[in-house]
Amino acid sequence: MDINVAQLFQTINLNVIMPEVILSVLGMALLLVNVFVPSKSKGYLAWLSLIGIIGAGFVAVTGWGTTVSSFNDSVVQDSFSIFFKMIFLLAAGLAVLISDQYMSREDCNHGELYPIILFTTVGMMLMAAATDLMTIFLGLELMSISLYVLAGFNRDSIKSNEAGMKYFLLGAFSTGFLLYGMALIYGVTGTTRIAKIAGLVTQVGGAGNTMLLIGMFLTLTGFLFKIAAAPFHMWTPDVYEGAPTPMTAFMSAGPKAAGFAAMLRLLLVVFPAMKAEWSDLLWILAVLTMTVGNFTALRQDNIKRMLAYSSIAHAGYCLVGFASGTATGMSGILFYMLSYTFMNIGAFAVIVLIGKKGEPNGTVMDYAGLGHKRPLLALAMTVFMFSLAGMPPTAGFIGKFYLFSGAVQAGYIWLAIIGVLNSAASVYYYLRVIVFMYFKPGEEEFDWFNVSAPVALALVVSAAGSLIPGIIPSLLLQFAQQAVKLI
Amino acid sequence: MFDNVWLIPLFPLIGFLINGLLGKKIKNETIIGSIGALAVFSSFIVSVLTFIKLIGLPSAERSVNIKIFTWMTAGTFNADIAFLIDPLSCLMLLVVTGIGTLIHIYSIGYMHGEEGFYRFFAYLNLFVFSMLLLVTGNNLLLMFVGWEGVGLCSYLLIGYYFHKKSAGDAGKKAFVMNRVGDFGFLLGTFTLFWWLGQNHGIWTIQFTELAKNANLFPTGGVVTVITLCFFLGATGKSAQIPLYTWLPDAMEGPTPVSALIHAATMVTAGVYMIGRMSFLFIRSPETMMTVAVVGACTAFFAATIGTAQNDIKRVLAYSTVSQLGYMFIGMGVGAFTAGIFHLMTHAFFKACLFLGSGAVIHSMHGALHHIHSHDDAQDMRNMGGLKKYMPLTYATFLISTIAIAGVPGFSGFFSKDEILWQAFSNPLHGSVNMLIWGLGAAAALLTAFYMFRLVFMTFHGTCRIKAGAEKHLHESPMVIVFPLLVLAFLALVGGYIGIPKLLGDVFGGIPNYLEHYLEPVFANANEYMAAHAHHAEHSHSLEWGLMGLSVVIAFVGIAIAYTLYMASPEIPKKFTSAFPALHRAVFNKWYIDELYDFMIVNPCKSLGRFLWKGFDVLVVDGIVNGVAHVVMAFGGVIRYMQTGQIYNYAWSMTFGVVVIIGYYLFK
Amino acid sequence: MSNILSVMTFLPIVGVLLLLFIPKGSNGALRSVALVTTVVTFIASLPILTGYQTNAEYQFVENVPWIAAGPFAMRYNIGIDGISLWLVILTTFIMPIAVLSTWTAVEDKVKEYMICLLILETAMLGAFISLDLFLFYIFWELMLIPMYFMIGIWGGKNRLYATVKFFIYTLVGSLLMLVALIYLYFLGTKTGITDFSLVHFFDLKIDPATQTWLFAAFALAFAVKVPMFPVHTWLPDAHTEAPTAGSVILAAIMLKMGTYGFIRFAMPLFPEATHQFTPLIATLAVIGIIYAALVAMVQEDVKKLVAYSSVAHLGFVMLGLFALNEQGITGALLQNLNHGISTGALFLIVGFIYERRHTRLITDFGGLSKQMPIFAVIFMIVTLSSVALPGTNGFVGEFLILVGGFESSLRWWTIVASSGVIFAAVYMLWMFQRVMFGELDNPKNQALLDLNAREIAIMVPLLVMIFVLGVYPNPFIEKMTPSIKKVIAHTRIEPVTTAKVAVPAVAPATEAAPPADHAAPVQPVTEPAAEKPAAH
Amino acid sequence: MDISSVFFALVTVVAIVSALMVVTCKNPINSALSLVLTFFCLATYYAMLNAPFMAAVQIIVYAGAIMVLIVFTIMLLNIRVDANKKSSHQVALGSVMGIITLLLAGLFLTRGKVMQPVGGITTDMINKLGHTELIGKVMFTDFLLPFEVTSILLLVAIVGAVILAKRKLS
Amino acid sequence: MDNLNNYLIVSAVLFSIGTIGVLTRKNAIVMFMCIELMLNAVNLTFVAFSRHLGNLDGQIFVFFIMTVAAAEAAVGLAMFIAFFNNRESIDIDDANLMKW
Repeated sequence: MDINVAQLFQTINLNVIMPEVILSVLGMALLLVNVFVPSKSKGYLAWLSLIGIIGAGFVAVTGWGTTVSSFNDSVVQDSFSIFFKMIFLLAAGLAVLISDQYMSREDCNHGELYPIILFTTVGMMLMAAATDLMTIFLGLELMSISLYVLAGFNRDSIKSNEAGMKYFLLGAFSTGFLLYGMALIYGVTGTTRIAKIAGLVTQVGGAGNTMLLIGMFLTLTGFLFKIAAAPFHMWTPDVYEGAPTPMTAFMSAGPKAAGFAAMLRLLLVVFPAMKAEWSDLLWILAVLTMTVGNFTALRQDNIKRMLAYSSIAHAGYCLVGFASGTATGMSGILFYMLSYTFMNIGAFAVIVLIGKKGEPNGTVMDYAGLGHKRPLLALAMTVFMFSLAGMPPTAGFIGKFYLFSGAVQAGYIWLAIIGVLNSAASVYYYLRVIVFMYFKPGEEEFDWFNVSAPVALALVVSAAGSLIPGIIPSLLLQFAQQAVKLI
Repeated sequence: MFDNVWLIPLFPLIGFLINGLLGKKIKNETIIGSIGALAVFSSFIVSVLTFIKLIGLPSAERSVNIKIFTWMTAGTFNADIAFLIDPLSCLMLLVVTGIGTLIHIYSIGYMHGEEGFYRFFAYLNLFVFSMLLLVTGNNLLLMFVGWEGVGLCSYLLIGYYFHKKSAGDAGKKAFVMNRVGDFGFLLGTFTLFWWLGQNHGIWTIQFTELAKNANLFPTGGVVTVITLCFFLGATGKSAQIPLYTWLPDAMEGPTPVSALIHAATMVTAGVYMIGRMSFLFIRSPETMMTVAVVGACTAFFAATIGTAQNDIKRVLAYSTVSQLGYMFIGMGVGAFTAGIFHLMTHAFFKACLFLGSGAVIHSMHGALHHIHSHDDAQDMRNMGGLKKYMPLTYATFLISTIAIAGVPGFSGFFSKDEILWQAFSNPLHGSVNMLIWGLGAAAALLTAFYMFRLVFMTFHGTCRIKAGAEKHLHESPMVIVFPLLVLAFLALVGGYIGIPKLLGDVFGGIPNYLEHYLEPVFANANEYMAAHAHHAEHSHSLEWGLMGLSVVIAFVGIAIAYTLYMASPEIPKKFTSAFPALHRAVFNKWYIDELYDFMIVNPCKSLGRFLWKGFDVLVVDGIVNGVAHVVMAFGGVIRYMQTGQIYNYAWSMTFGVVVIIGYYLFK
Repeated sequence: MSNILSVMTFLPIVGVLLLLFIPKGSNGALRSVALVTTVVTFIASLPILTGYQTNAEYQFVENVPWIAAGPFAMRYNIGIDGISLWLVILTTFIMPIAVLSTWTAVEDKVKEYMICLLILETAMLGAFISLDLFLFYIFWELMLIPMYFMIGIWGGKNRLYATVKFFIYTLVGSLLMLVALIYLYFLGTKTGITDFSLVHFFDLKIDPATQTWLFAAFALAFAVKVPMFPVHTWLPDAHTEAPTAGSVILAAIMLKMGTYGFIRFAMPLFPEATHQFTPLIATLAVIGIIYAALVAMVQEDVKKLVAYSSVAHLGFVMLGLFALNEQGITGALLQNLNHGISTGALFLIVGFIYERRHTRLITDFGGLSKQMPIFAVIFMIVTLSSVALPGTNGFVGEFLILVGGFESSLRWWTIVASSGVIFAAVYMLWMFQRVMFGELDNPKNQALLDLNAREIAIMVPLLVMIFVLGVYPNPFIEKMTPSIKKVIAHTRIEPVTTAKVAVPAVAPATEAAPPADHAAPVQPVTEPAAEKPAAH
Repeated sequence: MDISSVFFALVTVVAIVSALMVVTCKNPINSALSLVLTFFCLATYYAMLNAPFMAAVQIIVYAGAIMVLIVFTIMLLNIRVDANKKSSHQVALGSVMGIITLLLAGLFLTRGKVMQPVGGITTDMINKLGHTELIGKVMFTDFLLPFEVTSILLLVAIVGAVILAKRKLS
Repeated sequence: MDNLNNYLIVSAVLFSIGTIGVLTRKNAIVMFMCIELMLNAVNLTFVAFSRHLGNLDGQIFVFFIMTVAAAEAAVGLAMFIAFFNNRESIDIDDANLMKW
């Protein structure tokens, strides 16, 4: 039972986790750079991170179309993981771009922010790429712990503290369930490698094996918590509201996608045999999530909180596609998470710009008159809002189209109908922002804020990303299809 | 052969376009008036030529369709812009363009100095155009175009003095009431078109085609439905019960309008239409009886109102309604020729009467204006003794009055007597004939009475106009008097083209020209009647007796009028005070307008208001907004689940886990 | 030019790009560019009219792949036939008028306004020419956005309520249609349909129960847009608050989307359901006619009155469509155009006086004829066209609708609907009388100016069209006829009903054949009466 | 009933009682100390399960490191008792939910079917080769990646703790 | 099997007690300790399974869970300190700025 080192190294293909390695190394380097470069402004760290993120992206893309596993099957590089890695990198890149202006304004411009964002990204990427319960768990925890820090990053802000604390306690609590679930799965199958588990599921009785079934559901709850599905969603509004805005943006896009990535892999690879069971559950949760998210968002004045509820609702839409269990719906999730990253971070970028120190002006009413004073900014916000609302010709529409199509294809007509009705209700609160921006005069003298270059870049990218895939979605959709097909 | 027929409606249309578009620029009244009159006169010339051509044909071929272009065609439905020239339409052409020309000429004088002079002539030309379409259209739809067109012009011309609210109201009333009739017309058209096509595969609305296939129609049944619908149309246009109330109000329009539209031409469209569709009407005994009874009732009813009116034009208006009733009696008893005959003679004498009254009003108005009096120039109580100021007007007016009263030798006598005789003797309605005849005769008595009351109050007796004004009264200019003379002449002699056979035989076999002339038009109807109705033989003596009775009735009416308004003028006042309620009721037109307001207009408005405020806003929109409110309220409630307390959140998570696990454990 | 349709449709977007480069303040330039764009678009649409071959085929077709992913394939598939031809022309015809109509009324944010108008034009044209269901849906939804802004930014006092109501109301309907659309597509994939092109779906045999649901979803979306009673309540609000151009476009073109949707999609795709729903829709249409007329009668606001009159008019159109015979559908399509012209003109007219007096209350007016004779004449003509006086356009359409309705199974409905002609006269003329006739007693009205050259220039084309369509509609009808025949053919229920097939299907196929043959001669009995062949 | 069963029962009683004390003690310090006791019980279980290395790590990491950190924090913040009154409905609802969880857990645990032993790790092997070595081999072959990830995880935790707990510099 | 089940039941009991603690306590640190208790229960499950299956993967998992628990403790306690610095309390009732 000696360890054959040569043999061990044969199992290791670093290329598979090269993007993660790049980001980790970069993160550590930036920690050092931050200490040794005596610059008050931390903007350069943002640019450095961005370069790393783009680099990681390029490295990641090269593996498209292939399926290579490494580390004794504990991690894999396939189109599915690459697609999600792109989403995470995108979210991280955009978050990095909009952070500096916000953090400088809020006086918590600590250079550690960027490494932590990068480590979070590493965690998310591992979640998407992991083929071992343990790797999934560690990826999840790496992501979560970093996010706890990011949520409470503005330590002088009571709201930020509160957000961090709530996120931490509830996150850790949900981890308990997740682990219990994993323990049960392990107990029934005797392994943590999901490929092996998958092979054993029917052998141990499939859905008839209660312990396995419950293990699956408990594991699922852990991910449902991350994607903010009802009734595991309650942390979302508070944390989103309290966390620093760029981090909220990041949190709303990245971890949600990561949660879906892990869930997709778990349910599609490991438990396809129990589709009847999980599909039923997700059906109900989708309805619940959409409804709770949308209906509560209707009554929100605080725009961050409103977007938090809206993000719950969007998780619900994705669950619609998930519940369908069809390739259409699944690819819809991938596409939707990508476009959601664009449009939601875009919207938060606008919030970053509008906000003042301490965010005393976080309500929808504070957007009154924006359409006349900053037409371009308002136009961008309009694009994001319409995209979130799912109006053609935005990416949001195509995404929803595929999600609901999946449901229809699987015969869940009512689910699709509830989905579209929810979507119609959601239009009200997205339109409300537009109403204030364009149809109401601004009350006071308008403060001219500057739009820093990184934020402007983020806005342009987000707007383009919300709009262009709405008009020519074919390519992205095909990528999403391939990604889903390959797992 | 009749290639130039399209010119007939074209001239007035051109006149309308010139006056309507450029009239404001032209400004010169003479030119505008001339254009208007010339347009109609040109039509008249062409009409005469057409008429001559037509009677040159053998009587069997006197029905010519001239297609101009295809108007619309969709599926089985096809309608052309095409004209039908036959004896009936030709007769109407002559009447319309002839009288039209005269009235245009008259209007040049009458409307002198009015604001919007050009507008008046434009409308008048447009009216003539529409009327010509109505009478020459070879299919129901084109007829309907004219039908609505004349209604529009009537609306426009009644509302000519649009700044007067009453004028606007009257115009609207006329249009809406006509629309009610049009509704019937449309339904009739639809049913006719559908039934024939459905059952016999003949999809047509063309008159000649329909007439050709008349024998396919059954007696009664669907034909009753169709014809009653058409008759509803006719009551609207021709002001019969129950849709007659607009006509008296229509007197708000300038007098030439009353003469042309509301006496001579438009209002007779209903009669004309029944004549056109005689082959169909005759096949429904029920409808025929309805037509006759409604006509008789209207004749009598309107006449009663006419006896108590003081406005000179209103008297004439009710008289018109009453006379139209006669025409409908004629149609309803199968005496189509007689009906058309009365239409024609009535056009002559009633146009003359209206124009005469117009001359009087014109004169009165001028006189009152001179002394800055605001007395009503149309109120007969302000008149009296005008004959010495306006002798020519008086003469023509008198001739026409005698004609309408039914004094033998004048045109009205022939036509009216023919109708009454047919009402009495026709084979269609059995014992109801007596009722129809009785009402007709009573109406004749009242007609003679109120018409002579009118003459006596206006032209005879003492002059009651405000002191100082009488010296400004004067005879009208030639441009006004000339049409009067022509029309009076026609009223005098017009009856001789339709001398009843009985009289004609006495005078050496003078034929009934009109009956001969119109024979092909009504051939189908007459054949049918001959075949299906049992003809009772009536002796000549009975006919003579009734004719004599008519004459007696006419003279009795005149005598009563003379007694009451010349010999002992205090009797009417006594009568009024003896039966105040009756007088008030008659004076207020039996409160029919009020009844309509109460029964239809107000409920409609209330219903509309209720539907708007009560239903649309409250219920329909209420549901919509209610859903929104419920959603919002729901959102407002469930947001409080979000307490901000971590243990609640944790509890909710645990709850979720427990429910999920529990569900799958106990499933 | 083979891609003339695309050129026409996206010309306004070119205009938008131009507008973006014009500085904000220069209103004159902005307006001119917008006007020129719309005029050029109109000119670009003329070759379509002249090049149109009178047959039932789709013409000027452009069909290129657009999206292809997963089970779906959407194509950029556009083309026109007799049904959409005139609506396209109507759109390009109305747009310059709409631009001109608010030449002076909109002083604020002209650039944004014109951009909205032009985007709207593209969206509307796109919806009319789409032959791909998905593409249609995109354009259909896209229309909402600029209109939402137009009402919301340049609208009246209560604009927020109106515009949000308009948006969500129409969205709810169309989203359900989206679900139905997807469902339909998946039904199609079972029989080998591989993309959203409309033509594929005509041959789809869908069982009646499914058709019922699909039709209901489609019909709801279209009925909201039409709008039919009882989902009409957004219309009065939207119309009242919208700026003139918005009202004109809304009435003249956007409402047509609803009826267009019915005839293009709902009816031919779901023939059985169409027959099944005919009584219901006809009932709602007739209720709409009478109800809207009664409500219109008592309105105090001219614009609201006109809005309700739209509901009544569109009721006629719906009745005509569901007569399901050539006369009815021809009439309905014609009435579509007529309503576009007449009601568009009415809204322009209301706009004129609103611009002068800043009120639309009927009681604020009276006797305007004296002060504004030209206006009075134009108003009169348009009013008469709206009450369907023969000789004007309104009559031809309405008459054909009623004839068609009478010939079809909807006879009794048609009889009731015919009474609408009375009500129309009542409310329109009463309104006209109160506004234009009577004493000119309000001192504010005594200083009113008559229409200026621009305003007359706007109205003249509409007036011309009122008479052209009224007097010589046949060229218009002729171009539509083949397509209408085709739609009717699609709408016709197959002679062998599914129930009949179901029984022998159990038996061997050889035995099943004779009953099917026997069933054919029985068919005319079940067929609606109107479809009997004409005798001549 | 053999001696191991008695011992198991004894440990179980201690573990559950101390766990209950964690939940019920008013003073956080008492809770913390009870928790330490629970950890010891768990270590005992691990030892009974033939996992001596895990028992050691349990003591060192949990009882040693984590609990010290917690106690340190409690002392640092000088927290004595729950300042606010407990709301009884919270306790009731929480307890009910916890008990239901327990019941359900009992159900699914007893109903489940566990794989028969699949691995080759037997008591003999552990005794022969040593638990630590076995663990080490598996960890550095099959679970090398997770192991590496923990390094980043800990780094983040350190950096995060520093960032969060640092007092404002000004 | 008996043996395994005993351990599993014990761990389930401990897990439930932990859950009850999280749901009933208001002191954030105590809540965190209860979460630790839950994690330990899971650990016990893992080890019991591992032992039963004769497979060390479960114990490796426990090892990582411990690491994560340590990391969480570090971050969590730092968070509590930050919160305490601002609010002078560690009671979660005081974490109620954001709600509804």
